[in-house]
Amino acid sequence: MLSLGARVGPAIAQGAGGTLVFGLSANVGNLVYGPSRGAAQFIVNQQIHRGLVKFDENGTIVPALAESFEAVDPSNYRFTLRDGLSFHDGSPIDSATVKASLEYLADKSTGAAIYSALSTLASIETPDAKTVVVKLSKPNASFLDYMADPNAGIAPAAALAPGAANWIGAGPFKLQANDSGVGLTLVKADTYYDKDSVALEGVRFIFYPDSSARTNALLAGDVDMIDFVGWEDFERVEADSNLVLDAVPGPFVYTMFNVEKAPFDNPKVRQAIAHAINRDNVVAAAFYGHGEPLYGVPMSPGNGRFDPKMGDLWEYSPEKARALLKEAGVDGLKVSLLTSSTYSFFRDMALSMQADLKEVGIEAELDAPDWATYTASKNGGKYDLAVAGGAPSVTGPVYLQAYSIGGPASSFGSYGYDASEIVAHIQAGEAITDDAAARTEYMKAVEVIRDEVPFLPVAQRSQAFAYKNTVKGFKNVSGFLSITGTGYMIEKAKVE
Amino acid sequence: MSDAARETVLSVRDLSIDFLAGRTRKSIVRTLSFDIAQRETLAIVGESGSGKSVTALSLLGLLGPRATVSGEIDFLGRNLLPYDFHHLTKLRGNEVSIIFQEPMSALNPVYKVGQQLTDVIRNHTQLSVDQAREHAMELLRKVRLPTPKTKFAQYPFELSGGQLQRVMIAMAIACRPRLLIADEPTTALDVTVQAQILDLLRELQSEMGMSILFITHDFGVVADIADRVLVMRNGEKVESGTAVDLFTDPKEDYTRELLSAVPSLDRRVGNRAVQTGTDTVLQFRSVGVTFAGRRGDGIRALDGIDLSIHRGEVVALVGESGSGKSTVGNVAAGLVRIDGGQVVLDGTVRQGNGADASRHSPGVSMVFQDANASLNPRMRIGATLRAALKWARRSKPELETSDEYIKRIMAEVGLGADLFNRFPHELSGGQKQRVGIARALSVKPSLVVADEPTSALDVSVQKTVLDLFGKLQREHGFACIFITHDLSLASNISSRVVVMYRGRIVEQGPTRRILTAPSDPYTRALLDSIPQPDPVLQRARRTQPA
Amino acid sequence: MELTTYSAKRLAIGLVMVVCVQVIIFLAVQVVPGDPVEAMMSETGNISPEIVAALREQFGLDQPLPVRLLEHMRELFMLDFGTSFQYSQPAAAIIGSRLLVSLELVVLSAFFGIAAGIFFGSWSVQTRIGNWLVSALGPIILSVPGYVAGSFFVLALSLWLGWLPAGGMAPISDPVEHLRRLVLPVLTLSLPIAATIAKVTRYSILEVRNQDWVRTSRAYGFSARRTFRRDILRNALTPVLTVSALELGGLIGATVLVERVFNLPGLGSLLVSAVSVRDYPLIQGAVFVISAFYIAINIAADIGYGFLDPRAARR
Amino acid sequence: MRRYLLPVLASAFVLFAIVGPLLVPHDPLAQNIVKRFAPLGSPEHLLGTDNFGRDVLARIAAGAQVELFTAVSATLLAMTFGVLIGMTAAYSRGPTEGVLMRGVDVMLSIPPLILALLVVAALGPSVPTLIGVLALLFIPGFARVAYGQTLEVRNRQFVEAAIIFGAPRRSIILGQILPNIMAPVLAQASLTIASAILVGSGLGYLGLGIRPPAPSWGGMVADGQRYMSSHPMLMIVPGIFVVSTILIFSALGDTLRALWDPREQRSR
Repeated sequence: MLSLGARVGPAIAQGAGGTLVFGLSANVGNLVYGPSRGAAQFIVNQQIHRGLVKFDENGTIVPALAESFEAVDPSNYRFTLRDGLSFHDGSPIDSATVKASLEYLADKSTGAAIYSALSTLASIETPDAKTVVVKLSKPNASFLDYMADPNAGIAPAAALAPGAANWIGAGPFKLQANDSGVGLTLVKADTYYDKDSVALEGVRFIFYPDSSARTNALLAGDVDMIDFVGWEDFERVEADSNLVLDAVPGPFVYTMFNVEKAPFDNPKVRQAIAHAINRDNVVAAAFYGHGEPLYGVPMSPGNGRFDPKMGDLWEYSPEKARALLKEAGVDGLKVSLLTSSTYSFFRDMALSMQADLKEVGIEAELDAPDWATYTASKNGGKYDLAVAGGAPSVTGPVYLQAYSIGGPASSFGSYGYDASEIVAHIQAGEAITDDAAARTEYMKAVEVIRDEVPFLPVAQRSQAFAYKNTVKGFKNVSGFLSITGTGYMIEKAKVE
Repeated sequence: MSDAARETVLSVRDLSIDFLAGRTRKSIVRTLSFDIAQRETLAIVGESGSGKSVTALSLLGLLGPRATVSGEIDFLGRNLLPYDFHHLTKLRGNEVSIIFQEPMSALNPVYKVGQQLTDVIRNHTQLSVDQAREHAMELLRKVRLPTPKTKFAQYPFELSGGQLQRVMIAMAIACRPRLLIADEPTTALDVTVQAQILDLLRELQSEMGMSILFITHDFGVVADIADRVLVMRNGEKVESGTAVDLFTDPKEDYTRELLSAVPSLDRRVGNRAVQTGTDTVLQFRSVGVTFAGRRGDGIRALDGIDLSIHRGEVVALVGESGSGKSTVGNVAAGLVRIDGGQVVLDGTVRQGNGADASRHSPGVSMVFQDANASLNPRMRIGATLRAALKWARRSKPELETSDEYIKRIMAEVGLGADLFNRFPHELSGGQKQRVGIARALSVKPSLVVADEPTSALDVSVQKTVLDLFGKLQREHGFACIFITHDLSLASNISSRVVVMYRGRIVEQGPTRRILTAPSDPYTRALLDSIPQPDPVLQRARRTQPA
Repeated sequence: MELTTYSAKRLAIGLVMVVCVQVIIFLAVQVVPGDPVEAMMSETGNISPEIVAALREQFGLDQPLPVRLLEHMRELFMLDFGTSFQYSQPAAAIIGSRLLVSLELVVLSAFFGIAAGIFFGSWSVQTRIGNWLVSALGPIILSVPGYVAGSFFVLALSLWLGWLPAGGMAPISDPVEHLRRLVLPVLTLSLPIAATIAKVTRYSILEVRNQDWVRTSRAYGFSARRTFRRDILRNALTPVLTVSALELGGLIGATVLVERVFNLPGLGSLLVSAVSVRDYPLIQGAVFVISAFYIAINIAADIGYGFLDPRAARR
Repeated sequence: MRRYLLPVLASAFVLFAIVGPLLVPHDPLAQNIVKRFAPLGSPEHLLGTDNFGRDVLARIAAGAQVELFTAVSATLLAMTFGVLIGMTAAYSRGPTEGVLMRGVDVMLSIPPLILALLVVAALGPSVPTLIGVLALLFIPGFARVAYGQTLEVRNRQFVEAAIIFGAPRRSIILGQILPNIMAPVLAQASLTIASAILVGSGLGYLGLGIRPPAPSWGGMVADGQRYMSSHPMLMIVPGIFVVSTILIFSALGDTLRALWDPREQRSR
């Protein structure tokens, strides 16, 4: 239900919440408005910048700069801004500021990450200084999800140019020092609309690109919290009684097919693969056992638009796989399996799949170039089978659309797949306000996915934050939002 | 000269030296005894392997841990054996000094000359740095080093061999030693320089009253400098006596043999038929050669050389190092490119204007100074000879390449057929040079360039190789350019002598005329510098200024 | 004197070589498949082909290759490496901070490696234990790849014994911790250098020891110690210098494995990640720094050679 | 007899690389997730199993084959091209010499890592790619050795003798110079095999080695390192194999040099 937001929670008692020292999984360079630069940058963005709405700890959309919001219908959204909003430098934020930012993000030449959501933008009206009305040319039930995306913060005019630094925002913390390549120091911003509920005096980010170094830093007490705990380190963290491992099922890994050429142009062969992969082995080999096997499409918990049946589409059955292959008339199949040597879980997943495929008589030869060559091959359709990872930035089933539309139109979908049928069902679902009715419509799309297998979800990996038990009030948001939503939790944390 | 009352400086009794080679003990010197009196010069003569240098080094304990030295070494009443290295360190360079054969390698290349001299002085005296430097300058002047001030601040490689030997001598006399050991100090030097160094040593000896132990293989030098002589062979004494006695009346056959092998400057030559054919094999017409210098400037190695070699004639090319004599040979052999003039071989212009043929003439072959270096170490003797024949056959199809032919040629130079399958390193120096000669002959050349073919060999071997070469030359009748620094050698083999100096021909003519009536002052100086194996003659020459 | 002309000439050749390397790498990087925008964006967020095109234009990747090459050379001439795609920051700044880490590693490792090498090399010709150490242990050390040695050190000294931190870099503001974290990487890097230098020093000394001037020195009553220092070691150092330069030149490239093992934010790991997303400005900048370092080391070695061996200086 | 110890060890290693995979009763690629992380000395898996439950001994044996094949092929390639370049440069002199040797210098000043990264990125990790990369890395070394040796040998008198006796260019280069530069070249080759194993396994460690799942020792060390705290043997075992192999081949260099020396050869 696209409901009205209410003012959030009781105010946390003012007091010394300490400074949170955060070991961040990537080196964040300059913030630039619009384009996405990965999970670490999301977390930084969420401290400095703020959009109209945001996610809460349950993944629900709640008001942010907008005091309230209303979906007039799935193509018509009205936001009412809070009083006295301003950026860190004191410059005021009104409806014109919001309009300029959204229009900038709707310009494809800026490379904005949420461009796809705003590509259907029809108009933005600002009847008064506090009201923003966004009109879309097509219904989009997930529009608010996009507005809560870490890349959808409202930015001052100076940041609205490609490549311009974007360090001044409306978020809970402002930049105090940028120690390029080493870390960032943020302090609490008193311009923040909800500053009374922020307990932390500041956040210090230190970059630890290497996973075990990051864990070591936490174990050694150098940092209070780290993101993206390596799967092989889960036990080490758990063994330390002073530490909390906060793991949730997060993004998922899946398999893509090149449906432009034999044998994967045949849905039967794709189904056979769907039955052939031993997901438990993938989880064991690639994620050290820390993940959930997927036998259907991945669902974001707490989103009422999924039907549990969507998670149960194919069972593991080599016999069935062999039978399907026989039915499809393929025998002694030799295919290439594209993966990347840059990430060991990508390679290990492919290795595990290779053994499963061999079991059903398919000889898969690994193609494991570095990341850039991998993406080029993937986007260019230079593969038979490919391993891929997904972290949808919206929670509703609409995400399935991106993973179904084939390349080259979408970099997520199987190369050459025509997803018009699935898209039609999903779009129809998007236009329906009632969750139950929408579920039936989405289910139709999922049934097509079951039979056609445009992409094959394999496993949902555990996504973990880890922190000292002196850190309170933080929670890893479950599901896809672990990547895009958890950053909003830092302002609620405090260090005792 | 020899007063009976003179104090004995060094007395060696029953000196034996063994070397540890792998696990076996090799005896190098056996029960050698000799004395050196004050102001006396004792020369130890012998061929390589006779143990003469080892004897010299043993006196100062310089042989290293593999040598075992026994016997008695008495220096001014102090017995040096067994070595007390603490004591020796005080003795060395102080009371007993030594100079070596190769002054260039005997000095550390990375320190300036003056520095090294100063170091030696300070090592045995209490002088301050400044005083030591002053003393060093004094010494350099004393050994008559030209421009001592400049040389003081130069590195060894910036000085010539003669100059370095003067520095070495300055070092040796720095602490006024009682005994100076001179281990072949002039062997690496040109004759004119050798004469100067010997003069200097004699002068310093009379001034400072030291004794000299002189190690050499050259009987000319012995005759020039020694009061007494000790002849060694295979680590044992052959005979000893005063210089005059030994040269006039040698007691032992070996001594006689050695003396007869020494090529002496034979001014009565002419018994060698001057069978100068009329047709010219090789002609140089104002040939010039420039070598590229390191800094881009050229070094003029040959300048306007005019030279003709006729069929069957042996022409000796004589000069000191750097005179360009070897370059002439290399031009004739086609190894060096000329940049002026013309080279004509067997009627074909090989270099210069009108040259259209290859620089290499099939009619020229060569015998090299260093026989070892001239043989491919990875090829067996037979293969080396066969290869040369095969290459030569490309322009001389009539050449035979059969093993029989090769063995016949080998027999002709006195090599047994058993050497056919040997590698060069398994042959002696003389054998290797015979292989070189065999190779040169085998291709039936019209001209052989022999570049100091015997200078690396011992005198006795030198003589047999030279005799063989002369015999073969007469039999085969090839023309020959015989390059040598040794005028005595030239007088023995050539019919014509060409004297070179700094890239030019200063004088040429029939051997007898050059030796008896040289017209060029340089030729004369060269002739005067050659020490003759005759102490009486040498002494006489010394007293009358050249 | 001539040394200056010589140095100037070497410097000019060095510059030409740096430019050659830049051009080769520029062309090679472009020939290799993979697009920076796709590589960077594909991890997160849905990117449509339109966005990719827009960003390519922003980065100037839509220009034809020759134009970009010229532009790159123009920028390089002004010592500007451009802006990193990945970090939206000047590449020079990123490389600068990483270079410090690598340089620290290289300089410390070279210093300890060379010093230990010369010491053990000299020791080995004088005593039996030293001889055994260098001739038996040396080859073994040389046979252990850095990543094996490093991993083993982490395992033994950090995880089992807990003496030293397993890796990571501490800021220079905490010097004790900073140095503690450098101990293992520097040990890993300097061991093979020490082994190599010890071997070369040993051979060199053995050769020099047989030279005539050493005999001269003894013959003139210099003590064994004085002879060793003045006439053996001093002369033996020339080849040691050459090999040291080679080792030093190879070191900056070799740090990458050690950076990987010990999780150090050095230039090598920067280069690896830059290549994997085709961050061209960073790649070019890092290659520039590494090749210039290599060439500079060689020039310095040549000039140093002139000081050690006067004969070389006059050439 | 001690002189033959190393050749014997090296041959033993080669033998192991050839027949080892036949002797080990396991498929190096066969996964068995249930039996993962079997410890050292398990009855069925002598050296244990890795994170996929693959037999470590079988992987070591298969890896030996790969390491040896790549190292030897790369060395042969590098030797061929390096010697060709070095000898051509030294023999021809003039501008050819300058171009070739400066080219070698430029190659040396390209960071080896970037060379490997780019080639692997372009061609993908595989055995031929690895051989190519390693060969590229080692060509300059051979070129320099061959160049220096040729410069020295071409001025030796036996070469002059060959010129005087009218030897054709080809037989001077192949018959006179080549055999005489072979001793250092062979020593370099043996050292290069050792280095190739070292660098090759290093590339494997960085994931730039051969195409997975084929085992490489470096890759095994890298994988083992991830489980270092819980299963250290996964890293130590392949590490020991890498080290001992490199040790054998680098020491073999001296032996080879000695054997090539005619002074060591008996006359027939």
